[in-house]
Amino acid sequence: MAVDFNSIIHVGLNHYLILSAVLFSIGVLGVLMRRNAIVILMSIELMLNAVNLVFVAFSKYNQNIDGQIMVFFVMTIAAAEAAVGLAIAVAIYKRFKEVNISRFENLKG
Amino acid sequence: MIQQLAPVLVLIVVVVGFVVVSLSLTFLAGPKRKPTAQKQMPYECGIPGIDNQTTKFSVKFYLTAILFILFDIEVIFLYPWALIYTDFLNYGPFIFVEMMVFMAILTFGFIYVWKANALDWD
Amino acid sequence: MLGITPEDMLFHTFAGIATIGAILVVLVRNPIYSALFLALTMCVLGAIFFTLEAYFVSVAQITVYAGAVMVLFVMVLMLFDLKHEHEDIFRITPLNLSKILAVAVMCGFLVGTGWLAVSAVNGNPGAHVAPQTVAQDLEKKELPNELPAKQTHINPDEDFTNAEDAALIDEAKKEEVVLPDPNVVASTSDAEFGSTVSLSRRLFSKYVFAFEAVSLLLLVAIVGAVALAKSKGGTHHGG
Amino acid sequence: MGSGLLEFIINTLKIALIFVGIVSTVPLLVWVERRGSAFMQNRLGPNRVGPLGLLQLAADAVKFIFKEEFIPQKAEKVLYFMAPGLALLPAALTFVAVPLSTPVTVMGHTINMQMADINVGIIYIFAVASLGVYGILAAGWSSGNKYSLLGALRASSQMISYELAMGLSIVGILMIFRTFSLNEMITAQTGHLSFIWQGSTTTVSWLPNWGIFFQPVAFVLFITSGFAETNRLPFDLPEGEAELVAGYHTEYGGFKFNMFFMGEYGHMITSSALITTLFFGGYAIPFMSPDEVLKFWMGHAQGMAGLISLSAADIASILTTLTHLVSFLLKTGFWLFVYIWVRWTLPRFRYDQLMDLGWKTLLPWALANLVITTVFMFFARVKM
Repeated sequence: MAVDFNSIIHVGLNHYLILSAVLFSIGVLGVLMRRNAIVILMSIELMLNAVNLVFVAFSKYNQNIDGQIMVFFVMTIAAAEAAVGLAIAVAIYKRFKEVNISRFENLKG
Repeated sequence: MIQQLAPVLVLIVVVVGFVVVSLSLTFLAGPKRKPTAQKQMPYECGIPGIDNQTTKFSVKFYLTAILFILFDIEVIFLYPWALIYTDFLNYGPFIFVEMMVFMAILTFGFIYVWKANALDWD
Repeated sequence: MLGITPEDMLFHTFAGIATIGAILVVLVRNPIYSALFLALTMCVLGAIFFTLEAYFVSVAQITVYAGAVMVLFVMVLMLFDLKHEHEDIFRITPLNLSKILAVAVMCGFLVGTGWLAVSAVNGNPGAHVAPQTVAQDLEKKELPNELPAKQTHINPDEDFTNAEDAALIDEAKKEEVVLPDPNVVASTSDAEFGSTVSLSRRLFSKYVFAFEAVSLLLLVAIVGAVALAKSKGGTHHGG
Repeated sequence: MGSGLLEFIINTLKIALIFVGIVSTVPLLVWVERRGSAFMQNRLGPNRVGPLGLLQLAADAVKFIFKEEFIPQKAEKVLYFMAPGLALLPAALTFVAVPLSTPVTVMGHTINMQMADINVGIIYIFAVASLGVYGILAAGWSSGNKYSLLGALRASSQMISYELAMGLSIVGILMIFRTFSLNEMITAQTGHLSFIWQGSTTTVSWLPNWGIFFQPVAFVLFITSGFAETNRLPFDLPEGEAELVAGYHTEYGGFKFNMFFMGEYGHMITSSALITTLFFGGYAIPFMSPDEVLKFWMGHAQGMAGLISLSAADIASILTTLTHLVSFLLKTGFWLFVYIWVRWTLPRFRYDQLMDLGWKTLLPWALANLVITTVFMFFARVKM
């Protein structure tokens, strides 16, 4: 089918969905590939940001403000998760001098 | 929307241009000297550094940052509330009670942090 | 022919920077550089929110994410000082390849569902959706996500003035205190879409329970973080 | 498209002009600081180069250019060079939303004397100011010196603690003005002090309608955390202690060091501009609204219309803009002088005193001020 540049250039709802899908996939890739616990937490933050983008994009294209309010609650959860997650990571680092998750198997009970 | 964002982007370009030009200017104009060993050492008033770069870190720095995040969320919820507070007072005390409960719970958290002397700097 | 409006140019540059930043977050070896790239990505997402006319959300995103959460990440990474820890991430092993393949398939699904969702909304597959058309289409077509009949009579911008409250306002009007017209917001910035006032009207009337739950969540996080920080793992065992 | 382009060019010129204005006021501030502190300690201060030492600044700038480019051996090359830019960028970006004066209409074009009238003005400034921490952290970590890392961590944890108190202190102001945009705040602060008390408007004729009379406690909190945000004395401990030598910018020299100071002075200019806009009526002349000033100049403009080719209306609007610009610069200049004056009078805090002040005094005071304002407005129905 002929590629009409018009729909690629003019920004519509599709563009925001594709951008957030790409960001979400990069976040998932980060979680799967990286060994460092802190970078895994960062990739989760990236995935949550991609979700925020979808919320705001649909909030604009449906002219309904609820999407933007959802972004606040996602932000709160992400911030609380990052805060407690990093506190745990620091406690582990101090105890085992190690942040590489592959060596966490020896966390005996 | 575009009138508000365009000046910010133009200013970013101007500032980055200014930084790059001034750094490259010093790079070109400055005298080129062979870096001697003494100069390269981290500056410690002349006494050679003892242990390597890792410092014995204290808990307090990142605990302050964590508490900052959690109280920053409270500030972000306070901003929109402040805008509509006086207007919605006419519909009764609901908007007042709502925020007082929110503030009470978080002030309780702050008092807990204070009493658990997480804020005392050793 | 290709009448590119400034808004489109803006979006394409921001999207490019955000994607490259996100890729570098995963690819860069030194975690501190990946944290700085993530902060850059979050600032650019804040700018994208600004182009989506979500003004307060974009500023909140920059303050909370880029200004607080990422500062904590950078500070913790600096405290760790992981000079020695250099993992080579992308060794070409069957496990890594299968992971990348799985993520690629997932991304394809996401983009596909997005495409179908948008085209379902306005009837022709793959059609480009301009902002206004979706809103008008919703009115025209009886779509499943149409609000149930009972709810539609509440105008989204006047949550306080549904039927039960109308009596209260009429009665209040009898007193000498002149009530401001609920639609006309006192400050000059009227309650058009995306302005902070319309956002906070809805936040503090319809989502009150979630708002109070947020304070409990924050309280739990505060107590948890303080307890973890004072855990025996601390360097000075004075506790 | 033509007028759009012309508009764009005019705006870009305005932005470049305002940025050059900031970059040139920084050396002026340095000069005022060195001579002001000299007079406070009854010594002379720089007066060799040029009249009253004014050219001393140009001499310093040129000297910085010709300094040797020096990179410490253990430094992270890339971040070491990016850190000054990271410190300067947020400082410059915060000035975008500050309204300098009333819009001027010349030959049909209206140019508003503000880089961008952002409708979420005040929290945009706080958002960008909170990004200033990255410059400090990057500088401290990338210069490879463990004392500069410690200095950077101390400076950044001090900045974020006081950012909290600053954010909370302005909520009272937002409740009263019910807007984020700084222009609307200024228009709300014109004329005589008047507020609605239990439905009836009472005006105090001998006081201007400034924000400080509505929120005095918020003013005290805002100015204290303003000092701490810019790492100025008495809060400049990260650079001041003996073993930290110069804190996070120990390993920097030449123009890179100068850029950190530009960032600090940029934050200083922005926070004094904020103090005038939030609490002292911004560019508005006390007791007179901008339209009255325009009418005043309209009267006088008839005489001058003959001399210059512009029409009377243009002259009047130019003169009003100039008067408001002068009033804005006077007020901000006064608060900049207060910054410098306090630096040379108050001793430096110890680090735990400093953090205790931030968390255990300013924050409870900000919360208490907020609750009291809320309860007060709940009962008194006080409105602007």
